[in-house]
Amino acid sequence: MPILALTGISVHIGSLPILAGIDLELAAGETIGLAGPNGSGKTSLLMVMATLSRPTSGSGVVLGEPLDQPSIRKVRPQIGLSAHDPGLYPELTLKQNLRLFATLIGRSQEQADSMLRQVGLEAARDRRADQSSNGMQRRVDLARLLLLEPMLLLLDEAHAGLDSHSEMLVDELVARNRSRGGAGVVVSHDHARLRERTDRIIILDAGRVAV
Amino acid sequence: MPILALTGISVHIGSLPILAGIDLELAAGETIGLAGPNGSGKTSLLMVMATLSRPTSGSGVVLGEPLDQPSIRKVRPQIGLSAHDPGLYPELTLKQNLRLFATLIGRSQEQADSMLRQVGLEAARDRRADQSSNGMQRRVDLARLLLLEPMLLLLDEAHAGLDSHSEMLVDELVARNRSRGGAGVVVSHDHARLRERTDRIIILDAGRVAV
Amino acid sequence: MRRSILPLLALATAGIGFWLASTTAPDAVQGDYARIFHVHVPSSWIAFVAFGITAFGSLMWLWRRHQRWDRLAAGSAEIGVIFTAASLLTGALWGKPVWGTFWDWGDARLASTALMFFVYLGYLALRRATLDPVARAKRSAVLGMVAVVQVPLVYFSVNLWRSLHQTQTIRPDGASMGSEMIRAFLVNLLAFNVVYVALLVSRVRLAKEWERRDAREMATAGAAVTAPRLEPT
Amino acid sequence: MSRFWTHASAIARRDLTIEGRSGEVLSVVLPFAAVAVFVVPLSIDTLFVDLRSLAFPVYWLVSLLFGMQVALRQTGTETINQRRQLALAGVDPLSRFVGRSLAAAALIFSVTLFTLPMVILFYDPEPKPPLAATVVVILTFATGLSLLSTLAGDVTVGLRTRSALAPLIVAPLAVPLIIGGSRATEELARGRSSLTWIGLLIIVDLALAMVAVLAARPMEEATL
Amino acid sequence: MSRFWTHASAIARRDLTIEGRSGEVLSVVLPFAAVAVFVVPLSIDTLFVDLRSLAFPVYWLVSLLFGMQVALRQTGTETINQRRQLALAGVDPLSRFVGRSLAAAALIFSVTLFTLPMVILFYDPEPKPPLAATVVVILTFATGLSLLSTLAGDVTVGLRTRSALAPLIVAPLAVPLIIGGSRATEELARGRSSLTWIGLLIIVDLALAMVAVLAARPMEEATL
Ligand code: HEM
Ligand SMILES: Nc1ncnc2c1ncn2[C@@H]1O[C@H](COP(=O)(O)OP(=O)(O)OP(=O)(O)O)[C@@H](O)[C@H]1O
Ligand SMILES: Nc1ncnc2c1ncn2[C@@H]1O[C@H](COP(=O)(O)OP(=O)(O)OP(=O)(O)O)[C@@H](O)[C@H]1O
Ligand SMILES: [Mg+2]
Ligand SMILES: [Mg+2]
Repeated sequence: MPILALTGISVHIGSLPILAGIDLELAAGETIGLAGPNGSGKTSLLMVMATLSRPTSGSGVVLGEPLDQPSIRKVRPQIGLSAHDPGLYPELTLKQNLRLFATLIGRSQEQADSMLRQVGLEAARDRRADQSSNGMQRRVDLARLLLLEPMLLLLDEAHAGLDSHSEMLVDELVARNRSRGGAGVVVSHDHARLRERTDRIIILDAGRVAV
Repeated sequence: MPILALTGISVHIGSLPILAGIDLELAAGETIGLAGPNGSGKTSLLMVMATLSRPTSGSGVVLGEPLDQPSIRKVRPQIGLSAHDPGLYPELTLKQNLRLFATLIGRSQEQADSMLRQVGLEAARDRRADQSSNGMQRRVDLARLLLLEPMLLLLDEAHAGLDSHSEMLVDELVARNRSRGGAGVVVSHDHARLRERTDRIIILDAGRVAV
Repeated sequence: MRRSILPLLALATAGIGFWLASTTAPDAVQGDYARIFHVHVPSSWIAFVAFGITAFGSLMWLWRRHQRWDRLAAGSAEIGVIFTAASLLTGALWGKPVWGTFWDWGDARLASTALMFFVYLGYLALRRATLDPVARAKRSAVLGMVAVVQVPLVYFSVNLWRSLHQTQTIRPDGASMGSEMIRAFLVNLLAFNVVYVALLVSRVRLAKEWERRDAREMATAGAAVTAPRLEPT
Repeated sequence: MSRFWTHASAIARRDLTIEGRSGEVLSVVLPFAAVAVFVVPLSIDTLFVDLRSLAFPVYWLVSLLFGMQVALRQTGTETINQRRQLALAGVDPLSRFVGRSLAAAALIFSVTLFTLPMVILFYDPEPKPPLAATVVVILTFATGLSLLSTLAGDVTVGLRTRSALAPLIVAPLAVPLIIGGSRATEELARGRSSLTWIGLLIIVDLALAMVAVLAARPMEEATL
Repeated sequence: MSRFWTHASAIARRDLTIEGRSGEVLSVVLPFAAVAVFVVPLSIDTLFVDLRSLAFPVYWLVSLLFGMQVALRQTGTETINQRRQLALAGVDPLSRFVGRSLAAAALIFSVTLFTLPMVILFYDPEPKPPLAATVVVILTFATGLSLLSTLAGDVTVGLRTRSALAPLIVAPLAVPLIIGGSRATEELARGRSSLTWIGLLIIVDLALAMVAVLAARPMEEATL
């Protein structure tokens, strides 16, 4: 059974169609790249896959649950999403942010602290999120996904803002996910990188699959 | 006379040193690359160059005016900055956003509309900024800089989020600036690109110039 | 042609109602002021009906998730606000000659009416603030539900307070009405109901047409973004 | 402890930690509530109106206003991305709601409790209601207001007009709370039983809790 | 038109366009002000306090409250990046301030003007002050409040606790405005001259304008 299967998915916001008739299947262990011009609907499609945005028409199954049923809630803890904005709490320190998340997903505080060390933020752990640089916040976001070990990994331009050392965190995240048998979707404008690191590439254009 | 000269610039936030003793000179027509690990102070340094953040110690001259004098205000209209967040008004449309900026810097409404067309947003001009994708907002930001034609161009990871077609906007912006005799600073984590497109590269590390 | 039957019917009954209301003999005590009765009471009645329908639409939406229920709830709330305003306005205008004041804080019904008015203004403001129709339907259905539970409590608490206090309450209670007046009133009540239904039907139809127009095959959002092409300076 | 309560308490702790760091309630809302208590007499001609008779009305109005401000405070507001991450972490919307309401109730309770001595000091109402019973009234009031405000805050999450829209939704619906609170203290001050009014407050609390249980899930769906 | 006024009017137009799009004042703050006028009598026992005597105090307090809310509304708030871009565009801080105050004054004036008939209708003060003079009082009050709130908003720009901190700064400074306004309408209602109080309001307006002229530049530097 595929981890994710979308058939004829359309999303409208008000009068405006954002996605039109997307068909897509994602098998266990498969990682695909998602590219396309600005405004073509990559982020919007990722939101549908993350079960956070309900399609206007079409049907989908994610991790065995149909998208339009309330039971979809059950699979959410197995979905890992890195969005444009990591959504940290500005007043909390980096450590507090990661520990809160660890508590919610049932990991220990020690695991959280160790992960923060692994992404290279040990010395900055007591800095508030709003006093951390853009790249530092992105690293916390990656630490969160490394802790979570999801079955469906969704990365929206996760490379952006990371320095050359921490870019490998993203690659490692994808590799681990693959070996765990999870599926992955990597959104990026860097075609060369996608070709290298993903199994196949899907190009969106104006809300439709172009390739 | 150099367009920008910094000597012994330090910036502290509270008791935390963010930048420590930065020396830097930028001649007319010169474009430098600024790189370094996350949290090393690239964005903070750019804010000093943009005259928006006042150094705790050290001195600087930007476009002929000393940083610590009130007269620094006069040179601001010649400085173009692309920050992480483009700072558009969410409720205004893309056209209204660019037109407002054009009015403020003394360009005509027609020039604004034409520039919006040139960055490929003609058909999306009546979309609100908060209903536009990340890359679309970044394009408006670049359109703003293309309109402005500054003498000092500061780009903070301006490539991020742009699709392969519109990355050339950044390159073109830098090229035009160079031929106009302006100076440029390009912050990026992509060393290869910096080597190709800038005259020299400065690496920051922990608030100091490493190379 | 069937579309115009309901509005015509509404117009006709309203016309007859108005004619009857203006030609019945003036009230023995209040004179011509009593004629406000024929607008005031039906307006108040429709206000309640309209908000009842909004609550019903909200609950049905939450259960069935069909946009039809959201259109019903929204249309009815808009019309309800108008009739509530009419009730407040005519009540206040009537109060001046009858009670000597526009407003009497001693009556629970007045305060509750005004608060209900505000609750539904808030409801409409929430709708206006939300752009996406589905998100709008969800949010307003939840608020509609909160309102259904809370508005009766508002009435109940205001009433409890005032009745326990035995204030100088002047409750609106009409003098005995003549049969002619009752007949005029019943016609007006009917007219208001028909007008309400006609407005609601056309409002819902309009909303549906808007949505249909929106659903027409049109270029996707992304088509509006093209590759940049800089002109030489 | 079940997963439900682990999550609820983690959320409540999050809100209180953020409050501890930003100090919005402590250093900003509280002093402003004090200012409000102060400004009222300045706009009233005390020759014609007896301040004492205004003590409790002012107290309850200030409590409503600032209680609302506490529950809807900027620093306690979740962004849409934060909510999405919570949903993906598998947090039950109801458990999230419980956590948030608990934190809000604790803060509202402290604000209203803090304002009480100020009003008593400046307005000197006579006779004064008994303390213990008054605290019970304040507690039921704070519970209701926190439930109502958290509901309104959730319905308006992510809207830019939220800071004005949420109070508009809360204020008219809070009327039973205001009436319950002000009548209760008045009866208490006159030495009579205020059970009717405390009963009203409890009924309102229960009704709101019921709505929350029913609405939490659809509401989350609405605001992701 | 000089550059200064081009900028000021562009800024004012920006604020009013955003307001037109978000409808925050029109569809949210106005009804909320109306609710406030309404909730007061429900917390007061009208047997013991004469509502008529409270009409103008309530009016001025509500005007203060919602005027502040208008000036500090979320959608009229500039983010730090927006301010930076304005500064780099060469907008003189004073011209920015003038533009923002003008837009705020227009909105505050409509809120206060809108609240007046509501108070008159529901509280029925007797005798009523003459209309023309009252409008003058409201106008000077709105001007002062918009200057004050724009100042406060600028001082606290970028702080997350802003929404609560700004009122804290405004409220004490607004005391002379409140006193001026409420005394003026009171004297007017009694058929006496209110020139002293209108004079007070004008002096406050001028003082605030002077502060703005002096503070605009240093304030901008402090908040970039
Ligand atoms: C939706 C709520 C309301 C309902 C259902 C309602 C209903 C009625 C009814 C049935 C009457 C006829 C007299 C009677 O048979 O009792 C009446 C009279 C009246 N109503 Fe209302 N009304 C409402 C709201 C208001 C409001 C908000 C006001 C004032 C602003 C108002 C002012 C009056 C006045 C002045 C009378 C005439 C009283 C008299 O003849 O002594 N009513 N109302
Ligand atoms: N307001 C602040 N208070 C305290 N420290 C801050 C503040 N802003 C930034 N810092 C610290 O200053 C350092 C430099 O931040 P800056 O944003 O300049 O880094 P950067 O080089 O741009 O990093 P990135 O590549 O991640 O964008 C970081 O370590 C950050 O934690
Ligand atoms: N809330 C909204 N209302 C209306 N249109 C929207 C909304 N959000 C997004 N859109 C439109 O949907 C389209 C797709 O947006 P999306 O963010 O998915 O693009 P994207 O492919 O991620 O682009 P980018 O590469 O710039 O990030 C865009 O054209 C955008 O204008
Ligand atoms: Mg995107
Ligand atoms: Mg940076």
